Amino acid sequence: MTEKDPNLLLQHAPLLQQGMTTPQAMRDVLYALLPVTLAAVWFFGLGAILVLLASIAGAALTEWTFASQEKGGESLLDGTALLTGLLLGLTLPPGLPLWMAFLGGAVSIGLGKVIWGGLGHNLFNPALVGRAFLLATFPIAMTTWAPLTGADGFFTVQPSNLALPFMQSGTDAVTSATPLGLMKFEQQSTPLVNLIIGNTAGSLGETSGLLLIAGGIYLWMRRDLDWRIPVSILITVMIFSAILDMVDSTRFPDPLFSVFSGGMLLGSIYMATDPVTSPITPKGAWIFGVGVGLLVVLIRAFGGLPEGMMYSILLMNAATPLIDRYTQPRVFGRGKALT
Amino acid sequence: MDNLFWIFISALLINNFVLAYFLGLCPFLGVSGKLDTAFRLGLATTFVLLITALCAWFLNTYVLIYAPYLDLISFIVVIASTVQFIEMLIKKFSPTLFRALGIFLPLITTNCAILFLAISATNRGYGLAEGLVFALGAGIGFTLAMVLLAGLREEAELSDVPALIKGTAMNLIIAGILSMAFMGFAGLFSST
Amino acid sequence: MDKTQNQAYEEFIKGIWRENPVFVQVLGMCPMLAVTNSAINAFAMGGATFFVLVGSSFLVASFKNLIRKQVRISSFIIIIATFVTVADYTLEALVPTVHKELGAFIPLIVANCMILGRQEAFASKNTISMAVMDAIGMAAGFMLALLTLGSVREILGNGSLFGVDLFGPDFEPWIIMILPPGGFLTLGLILLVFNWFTVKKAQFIDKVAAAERSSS
Amino acid sequence: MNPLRLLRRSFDHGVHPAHLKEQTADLPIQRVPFVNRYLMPLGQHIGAPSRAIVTVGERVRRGQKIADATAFVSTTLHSPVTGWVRKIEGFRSMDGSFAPAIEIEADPYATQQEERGDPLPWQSLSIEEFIAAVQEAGIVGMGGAAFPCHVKFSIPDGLKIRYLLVNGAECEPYLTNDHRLMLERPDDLLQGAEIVRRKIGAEETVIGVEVNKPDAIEILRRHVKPDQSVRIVPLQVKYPQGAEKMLIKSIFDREIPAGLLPRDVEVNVNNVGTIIAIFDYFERAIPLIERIVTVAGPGAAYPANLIVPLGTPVREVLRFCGGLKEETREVIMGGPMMGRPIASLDVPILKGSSGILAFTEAETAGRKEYPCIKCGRCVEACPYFLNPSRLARLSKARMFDEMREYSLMDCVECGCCTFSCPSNIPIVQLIRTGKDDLRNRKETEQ
Amino acid sequence: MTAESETVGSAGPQMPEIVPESPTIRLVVTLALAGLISGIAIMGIYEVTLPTITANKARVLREGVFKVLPGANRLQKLIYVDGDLAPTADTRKDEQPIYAGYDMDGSFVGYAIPGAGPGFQDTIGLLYGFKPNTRQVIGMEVLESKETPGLGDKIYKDAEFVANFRQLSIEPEIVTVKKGKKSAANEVDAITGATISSKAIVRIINETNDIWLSRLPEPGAEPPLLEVQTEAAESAKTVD
Repeated sequence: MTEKDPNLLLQHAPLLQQGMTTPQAMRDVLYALLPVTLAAVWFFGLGAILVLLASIAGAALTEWTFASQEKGGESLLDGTALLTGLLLGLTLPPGLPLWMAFLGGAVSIGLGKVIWGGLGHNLFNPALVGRAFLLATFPIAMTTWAPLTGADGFFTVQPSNLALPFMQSGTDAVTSATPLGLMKFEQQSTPLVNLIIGNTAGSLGETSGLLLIAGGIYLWMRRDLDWRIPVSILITVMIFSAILDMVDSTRFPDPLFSVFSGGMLLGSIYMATDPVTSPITPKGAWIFGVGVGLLVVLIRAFGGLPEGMMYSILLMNAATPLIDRYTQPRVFGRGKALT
Repeated sequence: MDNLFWIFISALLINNFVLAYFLGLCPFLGVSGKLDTAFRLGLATTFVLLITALCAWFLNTYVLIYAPYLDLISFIVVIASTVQFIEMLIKKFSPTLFRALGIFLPLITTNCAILFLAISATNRGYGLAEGLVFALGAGIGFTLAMVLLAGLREEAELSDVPALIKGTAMNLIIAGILSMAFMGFAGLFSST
Repeated sequence: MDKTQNQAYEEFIKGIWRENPVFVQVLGMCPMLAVTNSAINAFAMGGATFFVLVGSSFLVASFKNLIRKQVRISSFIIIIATFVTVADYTLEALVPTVHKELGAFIPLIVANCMILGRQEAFASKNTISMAVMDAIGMAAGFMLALLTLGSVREILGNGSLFGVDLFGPDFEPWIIMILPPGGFLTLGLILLVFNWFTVKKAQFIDKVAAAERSSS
Repeated sequence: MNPLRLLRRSFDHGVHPAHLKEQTADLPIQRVPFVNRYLMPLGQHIGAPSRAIVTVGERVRRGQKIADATAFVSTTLHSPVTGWVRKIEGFRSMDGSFAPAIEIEADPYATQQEERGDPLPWQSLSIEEFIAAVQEAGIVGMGGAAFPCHVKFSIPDGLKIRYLLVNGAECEPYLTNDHRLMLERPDDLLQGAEIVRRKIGAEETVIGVEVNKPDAIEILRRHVKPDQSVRIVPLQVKYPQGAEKMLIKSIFDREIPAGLLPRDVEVNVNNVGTIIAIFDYFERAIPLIERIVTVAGPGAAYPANLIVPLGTPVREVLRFCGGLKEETREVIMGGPMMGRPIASLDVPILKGSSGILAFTEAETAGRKEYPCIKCGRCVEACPYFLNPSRLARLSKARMFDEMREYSLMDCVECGCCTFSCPSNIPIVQLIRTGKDDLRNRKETEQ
Repeated sequence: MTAESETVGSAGPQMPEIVPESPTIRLVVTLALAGLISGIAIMGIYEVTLPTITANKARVLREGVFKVLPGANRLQKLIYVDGDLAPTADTRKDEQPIYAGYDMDGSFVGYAIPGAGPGFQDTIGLLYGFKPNTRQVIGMEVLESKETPGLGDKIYKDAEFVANFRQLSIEPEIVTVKKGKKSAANEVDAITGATISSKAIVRIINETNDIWLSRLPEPGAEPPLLEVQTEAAESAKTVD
């Protein structure tokens, strides 16, 4: 018994809290992406590490320069800049010049986050802002896909990786086509097994369907992920691909191909679910997912580009404030309450 | 038919008036960023664009073949007076509609989107149907862009946007990112 | 006389910086963004706008007593449209390639609110010489903004300035800069820098004032 | 009715905090000894404060009325001890403000035996007399809100009550006072409910108990007499199951429209403690002079369930049960979710004080606040289907008018949002700021 | 825009409180005067610039036609009326014209046919030369396009791609193949990374062929060059 009164705090209730914190959730996403990252290095060699590091460096440096100084250097510690850099890196082609990856990371954080006021305030997914910027800025470099290096080529670094800043990659690299590119421009399908394992050409982190799904399940189990978004995206894509495939199976791929090819899984599990830029209401999450699914099929099937995941998510990001506004749940006891 | 469809899609998404041609930015930047206002402004603009397409077709077919040099002036005068006239009609017959849309009408007649529509419909040699579809696509695209931008702006109001960038700079950058997202529509339906 | 000159200089200089139509008043955005994918186009647009603005201001100021209040806007528009048509045909005859690039945006000068705004706010209320000075200042400010934007976009987007190659053939152009999003983003960032300057300048003035106060 | 609901017996949304009731659930209720000084604030219920009817120096008996109701929504106070009125003046209350209170010094030689009287002839009372009697007894809602009980029994013409709902959910973690009452006084509870049910003309008594109290459910079921029309309903364990609107939703699947009361859906809700107080008054003629308080929390040396005379200083209650541990940083009166922190241990136990909870560094350490990432956990937690994330952001931007559009005023401050927020944003406080602003503005406009 | 539109808007409500010294008639007169002066000014500049503009356009057209029809250095405009392809000097817009190219001797080289259609970004307008006796496209020139700089714009900047159209059989129809895979006379090597733009060019030519091939007279029966029609008189207005 203390006779002396403790100096009582007056912190408001509730004093209890559930365990999860925001930085922890961000770390979970990093853990979930770890296998995918390792797979990227396995498939594309050392160059993959360089590209990922460059984009992370660009993101972290920008965060440190602009955001951290005002807020006491702490915002770098919440891990979001690291996550943005990694996510961007995973969407880049293996042979991308490192300076472009760095620039992309900087734009992701600069245009995608800092100017909005930092974490939680941005309305577009920062990694995708960075990627959209890169794709619009360097369309050729961003659609030049270095081939798989294979097991014995671990130490390969694409010559194009090492282009001097602001300079073209110069030498004509060996390139290969992504499964989606093959489908769209040459009506060639890729075996589903390869898509699931990931030994196809493509962006660093998008090839291995299996690992992407595994990471998604981990996040779902940790309750870090709004499962409605990936589920609604994938179901929508499957349904519409199936319909198109029935109409003309030479031009339009089958549903499973659609789901496992390109950035579909990476985008729907790790990017569309970015809580900051997706609707907050459960109903909104469904609408968002269906919207992304419809747009991606529209762009892939009828657009000029083989892949549309990034644009679909960005477009639905733009619609998110509207979705949120019109899917506010009915407040308890209001509306049709009197039954 | 295909052609009409493509004209529509092109004006709606690929070459969106606001996001690809920078038309009608003044209302976007100047008029309040409120969603409701943006939507009604969009509807009113669509309406005026349709009237413009009609006027432009009429002028091109019956008047300007004799005096092509008067195109600019005649577009301005005819469109402005037609809209004025319709505004009066609306005011008289549907005060509700007038309250909802009417107040925007005088604002829109001097909008560059209107003039652009008339001029490019002329330059591209559009007929009546093509012109109307063009106007409809452009109008809906304009509304779409305005509504998306207004929603984003309202949301950005709640953000910690740094003081240096708040205001027009921020709005332009939002528009820039949206414009980047709309690049995904490039080539839509052109390969079919 | 000296005073008038000073005033004229004031009217001229304010348009370039303090009341810059683009950076400060945010007017005329449409041509500002649409034609600035190269410095040459920006220059042509700036020139055409200069011509129209100065010409209209001169005319409006000259006839300000004849123009009735009730129809002033219509009269202004007719005057402006006339100058625009003149500029349009002149450009088409003299520099057809530039004219083709600018396309419909030359006629759209009519819809540039800056021009009508100057007539309404200034030319119709001031003497001819003041009106012309004001118009020159504003048009110069507009031109300055156009050139800034056009140069930045051309240098990054094409590696050249006024068509002159700057960085050699290995330069990787930033294509987004000459696409629509690049216009929005560049102008947004330029405005940011402009704001930053304004704030810094204000801070500097405050500091100087404070120093003066403390020293006296 | 949704058939699934029969299985779940719950409302939508809400959160699942750890119960933390193990500390005290098995501890029988003990009586704290009398101390020498008691403080009875005049405004310890919702509504108009009472008016003192005793004078300084006057001797009062335990159970004697010392303050009268001043309005319909107001109630009486009774002396918790035999002794002398020492002061009637402003005392520092829980939140630090001054409020008038009656200080009573206990007579150290008095037995303090409660004067148990004869049962009141409640069967013959008219409804008006019944309501007046409840007000005379000073009975308020004992769950924490302290809303004068007789007001609830005044049913306007045209409305009929079909169900008397006894709230035994006790959804706040740590608290076990209702639980113990149900275990220790099941007959009194059932009889008290029978009195109320008969008087307000309800058809059936429904007692809702969360399933984490299986012994209470069992005992109540066993003690129901054949002539009592009672149904015991087990409820899913979920916070805030005990909020009356949630309880009605869980049991009857009816949503009370915003701005209306339980009576509008033919239900009257009373807390277990309230029913016991009614029983005590009508069967034993004891007005509301003491209540059951749970002392618990990581900072409490010896957690306990106690019968505490009203007005006992918190310090004395704590002293009885071993005091606070060294590491205590904060003391909360009420539950950990909605209770209020107290600034001093000298504040007294009030009619609405269901618990005294002591918390240590671990619970109170200032958590780092992160920006809202719009994860939506608060949206999925809010039992009123509000958008707490947005309300909090609007509040931060001081856009209070926009908050109204998002139904700010429908918030009951249950704390589910703050509980579930991974970014540690004090959402409830931000919402309170908004509410205060709107209320103040309304007042200044008038 | 707000500034002046508000004033435009307020001009309406202000109308009723007409200031006495300017009755409606004077307003109308003022406006009419302004309109008259402006009309005169515009007509003046139009008349002054018209010859230059016309000459510019004609020159552009001539250059285009001669580029897609190697060997040609004279042209005449043909329009299709009443099932017959006939020379015309008319500048009316109702009917899309094509151009016949002739060499120095006045003998027929081929047709230059304008076509347009959707590209990757916006409408692509082009002109291609067609030689009826060999059924071949012998040249192609993009007149108007907004294709992506550095990528889609290779349809006119990439000499290799343009060279595809120097000797391209149109039977059964032109098809695009992946770069380097060209193996038949009717195949075009697509531009890597700009497949859609490359395909758009081919599609526009195919679609234009569908319209025009049936309208062309038998090889050898082409309309002769009418000497009366001077090249300068060729208004290129229709090529816009």
